[in-house]
Amino acid sequence: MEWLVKINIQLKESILDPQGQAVQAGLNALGYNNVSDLNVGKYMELKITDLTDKEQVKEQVDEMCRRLLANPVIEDYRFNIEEMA
Amino acid sequence: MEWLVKINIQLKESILDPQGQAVQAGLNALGYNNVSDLNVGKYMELKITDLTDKEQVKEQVDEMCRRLLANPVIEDYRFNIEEMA
Amino acid sequence: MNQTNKPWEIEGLTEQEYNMIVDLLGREPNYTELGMFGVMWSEHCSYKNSKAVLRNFPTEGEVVLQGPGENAGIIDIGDNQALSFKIESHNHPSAIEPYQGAATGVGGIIRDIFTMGARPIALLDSLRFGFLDDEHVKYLFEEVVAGIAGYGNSIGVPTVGGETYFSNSYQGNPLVNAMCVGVMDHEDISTATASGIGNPVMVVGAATGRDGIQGASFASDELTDESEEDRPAVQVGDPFMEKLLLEASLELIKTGCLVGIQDMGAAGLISSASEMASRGETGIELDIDLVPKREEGMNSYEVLLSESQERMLVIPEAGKEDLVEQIFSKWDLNAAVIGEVTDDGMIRVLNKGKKVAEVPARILADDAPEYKRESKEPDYYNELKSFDIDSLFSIEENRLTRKDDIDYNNILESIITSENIASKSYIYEQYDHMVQINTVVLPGSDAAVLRIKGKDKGLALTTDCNSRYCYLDPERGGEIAVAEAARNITCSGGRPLAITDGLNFGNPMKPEIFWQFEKSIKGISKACQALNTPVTGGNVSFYNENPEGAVYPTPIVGMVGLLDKLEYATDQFFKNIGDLIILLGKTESELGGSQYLESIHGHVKGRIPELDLEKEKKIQETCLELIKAGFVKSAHDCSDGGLAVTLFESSIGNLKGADIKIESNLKAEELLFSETQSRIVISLAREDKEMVEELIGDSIEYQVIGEVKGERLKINNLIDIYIEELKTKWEEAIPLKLIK
Amino acid sequence: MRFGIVTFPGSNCDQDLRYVVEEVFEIKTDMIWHKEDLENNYNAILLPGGFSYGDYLRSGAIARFSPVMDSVIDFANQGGLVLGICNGFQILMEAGLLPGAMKVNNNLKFVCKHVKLQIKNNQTPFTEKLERDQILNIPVAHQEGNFYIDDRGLDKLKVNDQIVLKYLNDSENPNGSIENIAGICNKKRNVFGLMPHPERASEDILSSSDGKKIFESLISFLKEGVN
Ligand SMILES: Nc1ncnc2c1ncn2[C@@H]1O[C@H](COP(=O)(O)OP(=O)(O)O)[C@@H](O)[C@H]1O
Ligand SMILES: [Mg+2]
Repeated sequence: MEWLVKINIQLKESILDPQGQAVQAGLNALGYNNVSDLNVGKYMELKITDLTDKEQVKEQVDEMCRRLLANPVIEDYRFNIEEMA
Repeated sequence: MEWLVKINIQLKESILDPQGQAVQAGLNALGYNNVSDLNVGKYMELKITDLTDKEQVKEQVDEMCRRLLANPVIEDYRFNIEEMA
Repeated sequence: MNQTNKPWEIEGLTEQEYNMIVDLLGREPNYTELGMFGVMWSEHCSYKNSKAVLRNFPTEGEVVLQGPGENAGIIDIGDNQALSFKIESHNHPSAIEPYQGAATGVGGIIRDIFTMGARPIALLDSLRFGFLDDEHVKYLFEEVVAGIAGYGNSIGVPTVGGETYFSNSYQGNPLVNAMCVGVMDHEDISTATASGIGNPVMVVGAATGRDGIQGASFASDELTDESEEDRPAVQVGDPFMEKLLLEASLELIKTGCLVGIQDMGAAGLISSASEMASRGETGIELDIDLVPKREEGMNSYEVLLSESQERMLVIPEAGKEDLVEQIFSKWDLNAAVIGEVTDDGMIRVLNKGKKVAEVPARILADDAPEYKRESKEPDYYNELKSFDIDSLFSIEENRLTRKDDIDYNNILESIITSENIASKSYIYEQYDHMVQINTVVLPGSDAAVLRIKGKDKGLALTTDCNSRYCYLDPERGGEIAVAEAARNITCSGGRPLAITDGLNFGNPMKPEIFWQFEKSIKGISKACQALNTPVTGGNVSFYNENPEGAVYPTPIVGMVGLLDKLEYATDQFFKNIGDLIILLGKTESELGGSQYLESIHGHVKGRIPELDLEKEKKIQETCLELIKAGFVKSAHDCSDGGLAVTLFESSIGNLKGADIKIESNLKAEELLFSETQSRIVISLAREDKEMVEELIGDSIEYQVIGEVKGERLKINNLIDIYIEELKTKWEEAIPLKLIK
Repeated sequence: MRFGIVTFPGSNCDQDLRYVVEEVFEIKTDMIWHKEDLENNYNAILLPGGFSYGDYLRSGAIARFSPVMDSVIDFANQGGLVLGICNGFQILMEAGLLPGAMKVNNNLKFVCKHVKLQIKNNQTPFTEKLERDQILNIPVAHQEGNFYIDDRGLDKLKVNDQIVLKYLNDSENPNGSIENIAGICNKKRNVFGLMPHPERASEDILSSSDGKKIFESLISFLKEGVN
């Protein structure tokens, strides 16, 4: 079975996001003054094969996030798993 | 009304994604050999106020993506708008 | 999109060229073959419109080991060491996707250098943009700089110098030229030649994707509004991959097992293969199936023309395939045999066992037609030249206002906060300019100076071109570009050795543009001849136009010089209070084409400064003599903005002011801002004055003009500024313009 | 005495470090490829600056899993001296040998320039030849040097005197790091990471030679340790 995994990684809420600030300032400067609370994070898509059980996929993705994809000191992650056709 | 906007920005399909390649190789080296087709993109969340009509929000977000947030030459974007409580 | 049933038009060829191809082949080319001709006979690869003129360059000299014709020139720097260097443009890609365009430009020129067997030790970048008042220009500017930084910093080659100018003529068509310099031992000099029948042909590095197909033909066309639409798939650079490729390639070259090596740049595999075969008078047979691909379903045309970055074509001796694979796999890189060297002179391409193309390599690589385009002096030339500058300030008025009304401090401030003169630290602080720990004179002075580890010598590197001058008078503008580059090298303690040139012009089919091109080359040649700095290579970029017209003619001169001893390294900054300041050369009434005219009166007009190459040479020789004798504490070339700006720039480094008194009959504006050539401002210890004067003798004109003093810069009764305050304004001028 | 310098794919200051350690301080070095283990008995392990794995994902994140890192971690846990410069510092944090993490510089740009630094702890093997509060002029070159640690972590750093190096003041701080922190050590003081590049300021012909004292400290500590 093939699984499509979508992962979002973002700075923890309590941590100031310089990139988010810069992008928001850019938008405001362009006249979009009704925009606020902008955060920038990472988004990844990947395929996982060889597993039949969604729980297993979930476990693997969680482990990959903890070990490599996110830095727990500053980042939170969440993900979503879909079975592919 | 307040709107929560979530935007995903990714490299167009035929465009080289060196970061995705490196991350995938990293995962493979950690033993996750069942991972493939990894892409890295950006994810943004922002709040929009002052608009009552979802269509208007949509238009504004689309314009912001085209003008600043995404680089239409190499990136595709998609977004999602939710009304906030 | 072009609708045409003439297949050559899609490939950017003319009907006449198509007929030539049919004649040369003795048959009609098929689809794939025509694509091969399309890129190989494009201006970018074939130089069909420029070759004849480029032949005028002096390309020989005692230091030249490799002149034009290879991936980069090579000169001898003694101790069995050689220097490889070249400049390359990436203008059109940068206009479309500025970050990646600039980044891949850097990647490309670095490959050209390590292809020669040299380790890249420095980058320089020469940039041109519209003025920073425009949002899109700001975007281009920020992204181009970030792209150069992103690539150069990551791969670990310091960007030690360059230049950045702004003018309306570059609006929408920025110029992004990058120069790379590498060092090697003589025995490591490699060539891009295919020889040895039966030797394997291997592609190493990145897999091939559909990137930038037809980029070379794209570079050979004007930018239009549709360019963003019909651009080829943009190339994305991977500096990490290139760092691995660089290390692996140099390791491979050291083994001595290579017959030939060539990077894949514009026009990709087909260009590298046909050029290597043509140089070796051999053929190459390639199998498309064997090329590692990033995407599925690529046809032969796409594989041959792809401009995927970070790839090289290497030809080892037969039997050494394993060694190549071993070295590359250590660096986690691909190496695949894709064909072999043959004796029939043909580029033969197989796909799935079928022959899809077969064309003599020589015809592809060398037999493109050569055109001598029509050339015509443009109408603006005499008109602008005869502009009467004195009409801007009648003598009478001037005499009255000289003391009270005109505030020269304000004028100086306007000039030094104009984009062109303002500090470029915003740019070079984004570049790692110290990695490799060789940078002895950092960016911000006339030329960068690098040590050569293990030797008591150094290199001085610079790029120069005043395109306002080249617009107003391309021939003398070309001469001045070379003279100024040499002056920068000299002021830093180096002996000018040789140049590479980046020739950026508009559409060569327009006679007025071709005239600019011819004249510039004539000027560069003349100055190179006189200063004994041969041309070892370079790059031509035509079609730099936008709907408003062509860019200013911009022939960038990249020069390298040698410091015979590292202790000669000199920067432009005043050192000690009480030191004397001497002006070598003499200021004349030459405000034509000056920064003053542009910043204060909004004119790009007038007769540009004279240049007497004999005098120039003497001034430079004298300056270098003085440096070698150990008398010179600072030396600064007097150019853009004139004497006042030069003195300001010498003051800011260590926040040391100067008290200047000059006797002169010139108008105040001329004294302060005239851009007379062949002038250098030096400072020296007071007690050395006599010995310095003796050494200078009567070889050149010079004048003691003041002393290093205090925290203010004072010039006659005209200028009196507090250095630190103006330095801040000068440093903040560009960042302030970028704030949205 | 022998130092080991690790080369990761994408390291680009490894040869600079080697040059300084060998030519300026005349200490023997081995270049250790990241796929190898530490074989010799090194007196110190140095992790160089650069862009390991292109700095893709996060700087240091992928390099932290290079095969060599297991033995580097062992070496450190046994009290071996480990110095991480710039990217090396980032790798040490990713590997958990030093606390905290790096965010992108506040202005989002790469910055390369000399900055003024101040020594805050001279009781470490890497700073013992320096005075407390001594000011040094050493270049930085990075895009992700904006040191972050949560309040509890910061308190611990302070309590244990692990803040070794700070940017002199806010205007010298090139990246926005918390409390102007430029370099920290672990609790045992045998692992030190810093963003500035002392190897770029260790020779008189370069613009500053203030970085020398860091290497001199390390070497003298090792010599005295041996005695
Ligand atoms: N302006 C020039 N002056 C002198 N030589 C030039 C100039 N432009 C190109 N050449 C030479 O022509 C050859 C082909 O150049 P080019 O096509 O830029 O190489 P590449 O294939 O690496 O892009 C090179 O040897 C180059 O040095
Ligand atoms: Mg080339």
